[in-house]
Amino acid sequence: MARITIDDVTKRFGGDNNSVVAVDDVSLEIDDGEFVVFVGPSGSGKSTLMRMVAGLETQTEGDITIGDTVVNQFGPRARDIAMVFQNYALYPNMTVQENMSFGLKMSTNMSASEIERNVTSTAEMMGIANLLDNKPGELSGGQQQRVALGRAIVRDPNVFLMDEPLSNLDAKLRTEMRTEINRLQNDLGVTTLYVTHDQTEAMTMGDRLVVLNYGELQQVGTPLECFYRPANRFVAGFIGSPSMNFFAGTARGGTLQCDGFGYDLSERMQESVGSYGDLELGIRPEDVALHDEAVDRNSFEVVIDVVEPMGSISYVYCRVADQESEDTFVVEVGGQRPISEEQTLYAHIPPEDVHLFDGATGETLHQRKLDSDIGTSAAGQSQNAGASSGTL
Amino acid sequence: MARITIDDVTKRFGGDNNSVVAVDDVSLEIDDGEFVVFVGPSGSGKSTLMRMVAGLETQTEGDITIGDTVVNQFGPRARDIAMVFQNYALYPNMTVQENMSFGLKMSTNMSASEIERNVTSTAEMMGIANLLDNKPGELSGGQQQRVALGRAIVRDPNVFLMDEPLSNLDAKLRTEMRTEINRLQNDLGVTTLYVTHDQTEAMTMGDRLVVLNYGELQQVGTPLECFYRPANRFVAGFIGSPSMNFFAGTARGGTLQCDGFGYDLSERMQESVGSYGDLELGIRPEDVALHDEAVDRNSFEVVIDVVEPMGSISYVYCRVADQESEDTFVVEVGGQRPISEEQTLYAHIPPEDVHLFDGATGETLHQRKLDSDIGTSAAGQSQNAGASSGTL
Amino acid sequence: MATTKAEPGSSQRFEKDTREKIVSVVRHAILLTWSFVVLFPLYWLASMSLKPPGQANTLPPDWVFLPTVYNYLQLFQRSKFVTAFGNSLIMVAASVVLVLLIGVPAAYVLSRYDIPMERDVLVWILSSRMLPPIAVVLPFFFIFRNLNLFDTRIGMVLMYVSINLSLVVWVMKAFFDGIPVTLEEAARVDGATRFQGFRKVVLPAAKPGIYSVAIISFIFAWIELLFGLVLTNSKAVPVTLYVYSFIGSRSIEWSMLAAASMAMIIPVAVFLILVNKYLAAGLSFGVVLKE
Amino acid sequence: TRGGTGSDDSANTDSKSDGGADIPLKKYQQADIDWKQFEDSKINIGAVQHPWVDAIKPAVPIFEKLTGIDVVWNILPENQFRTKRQTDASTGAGQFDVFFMDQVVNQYRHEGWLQPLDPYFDDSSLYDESWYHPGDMFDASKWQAHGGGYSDKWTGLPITVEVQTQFYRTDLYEKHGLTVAETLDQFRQNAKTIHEAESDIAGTVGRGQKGYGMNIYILNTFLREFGTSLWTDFPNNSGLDTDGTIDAAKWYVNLLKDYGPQDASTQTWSDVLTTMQEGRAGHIVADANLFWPDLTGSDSKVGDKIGIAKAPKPADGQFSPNAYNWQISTSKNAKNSKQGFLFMLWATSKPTNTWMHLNNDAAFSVRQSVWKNDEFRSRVGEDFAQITLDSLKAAKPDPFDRKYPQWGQQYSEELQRAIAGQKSAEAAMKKAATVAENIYSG
Amino acid sequence: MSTPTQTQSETRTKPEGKIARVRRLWNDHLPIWFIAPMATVMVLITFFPGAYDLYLSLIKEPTLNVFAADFVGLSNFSTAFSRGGALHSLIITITVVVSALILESVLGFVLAALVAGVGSGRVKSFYRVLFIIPMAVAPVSLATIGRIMLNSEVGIIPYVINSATPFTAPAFLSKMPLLTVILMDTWNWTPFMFIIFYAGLSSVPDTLVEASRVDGAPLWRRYVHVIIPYMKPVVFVATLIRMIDLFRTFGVVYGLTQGGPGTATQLVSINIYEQMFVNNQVTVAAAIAVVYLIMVVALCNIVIAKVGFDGVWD
Ligand SMILES: Nc1ncnc2c1ncn2[C@@H]1O[C@H](COP(=O)(O)OP(=O)(O)OP(=O)(O)O)[C@@H](O)[C@H]1O
Ligand SMILES: Nc1ncnc2c1ncn2[C@@H]1O[C@H](COP(=O)(O)OP(=O)(O)OP(=O)(O)O)[C@@H](O)[C@H]1O
Ligand SMILES: [Mg+2]
Ligand SMILES: [Mg+2]
Repeated sequence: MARITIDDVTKRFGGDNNSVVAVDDVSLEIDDGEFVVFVGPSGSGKSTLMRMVAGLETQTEGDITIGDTVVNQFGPRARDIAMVFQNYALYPNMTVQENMSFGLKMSTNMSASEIERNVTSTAEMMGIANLLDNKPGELSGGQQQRVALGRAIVRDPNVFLMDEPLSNLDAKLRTEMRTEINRLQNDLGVTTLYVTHDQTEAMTMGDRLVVLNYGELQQVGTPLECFYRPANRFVAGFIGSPSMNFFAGTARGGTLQCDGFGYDLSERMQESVGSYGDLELGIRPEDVALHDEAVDRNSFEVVIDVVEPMGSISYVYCRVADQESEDTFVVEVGGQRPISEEQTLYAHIPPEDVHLFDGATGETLHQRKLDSDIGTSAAGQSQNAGASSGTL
Repeated sequence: MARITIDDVTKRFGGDNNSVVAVDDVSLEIDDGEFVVFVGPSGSGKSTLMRMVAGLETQTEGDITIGDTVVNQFGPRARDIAMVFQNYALYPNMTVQENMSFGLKMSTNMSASEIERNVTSTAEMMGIANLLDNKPGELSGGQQQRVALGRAIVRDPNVFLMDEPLSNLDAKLRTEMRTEINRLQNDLGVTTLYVTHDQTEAMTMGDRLVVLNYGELQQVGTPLECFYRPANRFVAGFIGSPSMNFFAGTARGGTLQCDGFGYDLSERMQESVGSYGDLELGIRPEDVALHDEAVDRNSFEVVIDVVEPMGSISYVYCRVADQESEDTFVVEVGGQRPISEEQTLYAHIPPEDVHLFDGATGETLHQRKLDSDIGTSAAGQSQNAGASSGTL
Repeated sequence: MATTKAEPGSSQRFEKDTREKIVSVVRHAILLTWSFVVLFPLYWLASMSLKPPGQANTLPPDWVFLPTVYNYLQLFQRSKFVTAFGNSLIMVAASVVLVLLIGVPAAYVLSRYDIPMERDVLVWILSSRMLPPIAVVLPFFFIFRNLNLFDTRIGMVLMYVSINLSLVVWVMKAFFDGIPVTLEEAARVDGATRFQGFRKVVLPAAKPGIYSVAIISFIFAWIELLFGLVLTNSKAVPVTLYVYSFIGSRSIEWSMLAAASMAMIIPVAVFLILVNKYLAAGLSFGVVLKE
Repeated sequence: TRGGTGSDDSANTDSKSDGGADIPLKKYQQADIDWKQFEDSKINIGAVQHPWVDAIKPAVPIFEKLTGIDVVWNILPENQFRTKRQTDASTGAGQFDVFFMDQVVNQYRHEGWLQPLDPYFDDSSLYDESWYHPGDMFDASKWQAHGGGYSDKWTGLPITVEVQTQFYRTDLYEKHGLTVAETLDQFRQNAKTIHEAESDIAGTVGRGQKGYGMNIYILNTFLREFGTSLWTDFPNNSGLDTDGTIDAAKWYVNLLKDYGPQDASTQTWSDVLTTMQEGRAGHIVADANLFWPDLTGSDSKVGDKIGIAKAPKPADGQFSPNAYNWQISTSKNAKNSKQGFLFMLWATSKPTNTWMHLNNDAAFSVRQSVWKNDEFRSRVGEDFAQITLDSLKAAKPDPFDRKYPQWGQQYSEELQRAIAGQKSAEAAMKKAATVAENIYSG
Repeated sequence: MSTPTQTQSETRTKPEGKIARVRRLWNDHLPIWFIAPMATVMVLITFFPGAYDLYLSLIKEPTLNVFAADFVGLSNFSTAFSRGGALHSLIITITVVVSALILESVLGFVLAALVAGVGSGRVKSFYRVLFIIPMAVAPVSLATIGRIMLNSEVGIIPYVINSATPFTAPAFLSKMPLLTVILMDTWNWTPFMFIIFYAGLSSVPDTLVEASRVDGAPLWRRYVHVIIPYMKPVVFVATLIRMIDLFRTFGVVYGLTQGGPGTATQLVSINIYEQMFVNNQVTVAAAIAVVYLIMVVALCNIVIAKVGFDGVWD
């Protein structure tokens, strides 16, 4: 169990002149027992950051502390961590039993019988006790994933590192394993770093999310903070599926003029915005309402492009009727509501759900209203949010 | 363009004594221009069925007809089909241009310039015109996928076959490509068979779903039919995410006695059920309501196990308070509703949304009510539903 | 937290850097040592070939000397050497082509189709390599005389094929095992016949394996001596035999021998450099390759 | 000439290669032989890479002109040649019409692979005794050409002879005030002096490598000089475990072990030669006179400091150096034996032989007349010629019985073991004797 | 229902011309056409010489006329072992095979691992080409030049050892012939192991290595427990092929020592050579060859059974 401090860490790959900055001056504190999820687009440096914690890469600048020790000069061997890899990285020549014992044999002085006891009990916990004599090649994807987890757990390390551990599984298994990892981490209380680019995992697993883009830290906070109180346009667009809809426009005299429609800014909004000119309005698909007729000035006519029925809900892709471009935005509607393509409707954007971003920097200027206290209380402590629980 | 008929087709692998039945007596008609999606768990025979249509496997029994020709004896070469593979199967030594021309060179007498014209126009349509001189190894996953699609499209075949073409892409790209394939198929109108085990793809892409399990046909119908009018417990559980919740119980005197609660069967239900004893009650997560107090006799006390906030919605895992087992069921609630773990609430199952299944065979006995006409009209023609559109 | 950050941090980094440097120094020290072990005899060979006759074995050695191409000029003025060298090049190259033509398709079939008793077939194929050439040269002498293959280039080409066939089959079978079957299936669906799929899709994908096995086959045939000795007379004499001619029963022409040996290394080195980049991927014997 | 393996185009010879020979055809035409009877045919010659080949090749066009027979050479180093010859003979392929013959002569004869030449000698269209002058040949050579005494028919015609002599470094002898050894003790003493006085120079070198033509060729001289012989009672007693043999072996082994190069046991002719050429040895124990051209040639760093003397002998022994002849023969299966015989006759005839020795660096004549020829003596040096002639006259060649290769090989292996220090000379010779006798008895 | 034949036709059945028919025949039976030439060549180069040697080993005097042959049972075999030194040469061969195989494998592996870790691609290429070159030196050249380089009087290697190191050069060929032969073969053929191991190493997934690092395994254990087992197919095939090649080594050793001093380096192949070409005991040579072939085949089968193809090609 350990606290992890990442202090002004930068990682550059390649030679001096044409180097790639994979991680750019990131600082982060992770509490003992906390479950932190790294998210970000491909190439944003998630893996690199985690691998530096593991000791598999050496940072170019900055310090990494695990527990009370600066581990900069330690190899992975000395850091007492366990890692779960995307492709499991099970040793193909060893049985499950051997795979799970390997770490203990290598890094502890435990007697063989002690090791066996530990492995057996972990295997039972993971429901793979009956597979102990099989080789990885004989297991299904889900079973392999369980073994990989078990191999990490049995070592009882200071820190778990997991790099997209579920991405090779199919949807059903992924859901199952997700809950399992969550439960395990709760039970074991081991500090855990977890990389994913799956929305659901990001939202449901971690105590806190760390959002990265181009190697830079975008936001650190609970999943709901990131969802409801995005620090900038990037986070707003990245968290949530389908993505938040953005409308670029220019604020002039209390109205935001977008492509095809104008939107009256509420007083609260005008306060937040101040003198900014170029803005982006953000609204989540589930917050837009589609009506048969215009309900107020903030409604505008849209043409339905595609309807994707998902069962209980449908995603409706709409095009603003008067706009010049072909862009569409998404609206979530009830699954049984009959909407057909090319139909004309009126979209309504409720002022309380609107986010506003600086058109140039993407910085958040205005946040939506919230019924509960998720956002307001959390937003302030965003950077240093403790191990708050994932539920409300 | 062609109609495909699969007639009592069976495929057995392996020797006579220890053979695996991969596809078990499947019959299916696919209309000209239709987009049919095969779904089912791993190993259910989806790929095998598709490969038999392609001519890459020979069926053990039965006939396959493409257009008006029985193609049993023809190799893939003679069937005029194009296929997109899960791992793309791009020819690594050829440029994109050559990859796309290969099929035309092999199967037509087109002149080189004609081929080039076709390839270029298709490449433009797919947005890969600037990659024509690259080798597949130099492309990203999404680009490779586009090339694979382009390679199939340029051949202008009778039939498209796609075996999990998107499963190697990440979530964002997958969404993008999904819409693209949909649009393409709409534009080209080529009969398409599509294998997936992704819920979203299954629900949004096809005109009809073909649900397979253990090589046997479970249901054929539009996605919404399969969602709202599942033919049996397997389909009900397989389609929809999260899965439908099932409660096993015994019907006695108008009440279904489940583990931890009793459920009063409505008259309509009693009619459907008749004399069956062992039943399973099915209810989708989004249809269950959680109240602070019991609302009627069909409410029962539940303890909240885990809450997974997803942003606009949360999944709440509940345990029936009085039940003996540790099983939980899922309820979908609004994302901003404050629910915490270990809290006690009352779940209510609205009778109109309930499905009932034969406890032994899994056959559907009772279907939910529907507001619109999706189910009722479609349910009757389930087996032979035509190419109805995917929207309502 | 900020108190003890900069100083120890940078010094630790320094230490880590030095550790990595030490690893790298040790690595290169070992590699250079072996390079020396490899190069020294080659250097000596080269220097013998560049010294005037009679100075080849002088001790203490003239580490520095005025190199002369005299020996090479002599060598290439001997028409027999040029003929034998050309002979060998042609025969060995032809044999490599032929052994690939025979072995690669067979390996493909062994990899892709269910062959009864596959293991035994593979061991049998390997067994063709187990008898010392000396024990099989007489029967081959018979066959060759009766089939009029004696002292023909075709005969030697066939002989070289027999030396290398097992190697080609083994290496290529393993290589084909690593190429996804979907590639051929894609080709067949694209309208290619099985053969076209093999030729246009699978073969090019097998390039690393083919090049690797080609260079190794080339070397094995290039240095072959015994069959050349017994099965040729004048028309199809390989260069190895000619190299032998500098070893008289009375005296050895050291400089010429060295020059000829060096000349023999050159084609192999050129070939090696050409296919160098494929070697890493070509011989991994079925261990699935990283992309 | 055309065809053939090896350095026949210009190897070993600089300018004399292109048919520079100018022997008048008349010298052959005066013989009562129908040279032209096989015009437009072709013969294959299987030859060892040997100075004789280099020396005769320039003259071959004359033969071709004389007879209209094309000559195709196949030239290989000794070991390779043996392999090829054996393959040819044992499979009855008969690809060589004429080939070099050595210690295996009786083995080949016994297997029936060799064709006796007597019928050709009896054919008056092929042979003219008065012209050919067989009496000019050394008796030892003729004896070896009759199966080394095991046959009363010609097994081949002798082409070269070499005899045991000793070579020493005149400069070192002078420096240390040594006199040329006549006895084995003196020889050993001289080796000791040089060995101990010169740091980089071995006292002596000698062939220790196994092989039936290698180390035992030398030992056979000494064992005869110690008064014994090979096969004191053929095939019952090999003579290899007699006191004489053991003494000879002891002397030779100890000499090489004490004052020879470290790896004497593996040295071959060319190793010995190179060591001497590089000036790293005081003298050669006693080996063939044919070292002379190379020791004194341009490749030698000590070319002008080499002296030659008769081989030493035990103080009370009889001087009888070993002599060895190459002969050329024809096989039962050869297709052009008659043509081959013409070639043999021509090649060993007086005009050709004399020409080779006067004009082409040869120094191995089986004809006594050459050794007495003043022009030749002045070319090769008076000492060399005289000592060789004297030695040849006293020479006692080895008898090569039909299993000589086999037991000779094992005998030489035993000797090599002794030189390498793996066992004592006595034990080695006793073992060799047993092996040799077993080979005939079992 | 109709049960289609296993081989589907590639084209729709139309009236076909000659060429089309040939093409169809070619494509429909492709495996047969593909494997036939290989099988033919293999039958020729295995059965014929094998049968010939077996035949020779059973008769008294070598003759091609089977009816005239005088079969003598196993007497050639007993001669091979009593007087032919078959046992001795088998032992020598096994010594050489085992030690050279170990040396070459270990060295090849270490070098491959070191080269694989080199950062710069160019330097890597350089080592890769350089390390393969020794294979290209013909045995003739190697043996002859090797002899002179090792010569205790005029050889450069003893000279360098004597003048540049505190050691005295041993007499390589007479005092330590077996070791010299083994070292020479190591110089010559380590490249073969090197290049194959190198290829194998480049295919070990990085994550596997990283997993073992995280698991706390020190360097050598990483190789022993993770990397080498992963490369098992490569190690297996490379050593198998090299072993077989080592068993028939001839040229270099014969050129260096002719099997001597005495019979200290008399490999089976040299023994066969001497029986055949020196002693003219063709039948005994054939007997040794037969014993030897049986032994090597058996050994290969044992190795294959012990190590197994499992995990090699499945
Ligand atoms: N070994 C390396 N050498 C050079 N550049 C590298 C290396 N590893 C990573 N990079 C670069 O560093 C950046 C960050 O890579 P990283 O793997 O950390 O991204 P990621 O967020 O994990 O992406 P993904 O979601 O695709 O796994 C990328 O631009 C990548 O190209
Ligand atoms: N070539 C084969 N030999 C033997 N059995 C096979 C073969 N191909 C498929 N099978 C078996 O047939 C059954 C159906 O396999 P299939 O690949 O069609 O499933 P799938 O539905 O495509 O599964 P997935 O979703 O995993 O791709 C499985 O039990 C499989 O093991
Ligand atoms: Mg990553
Ligand atoms: Mg599949």
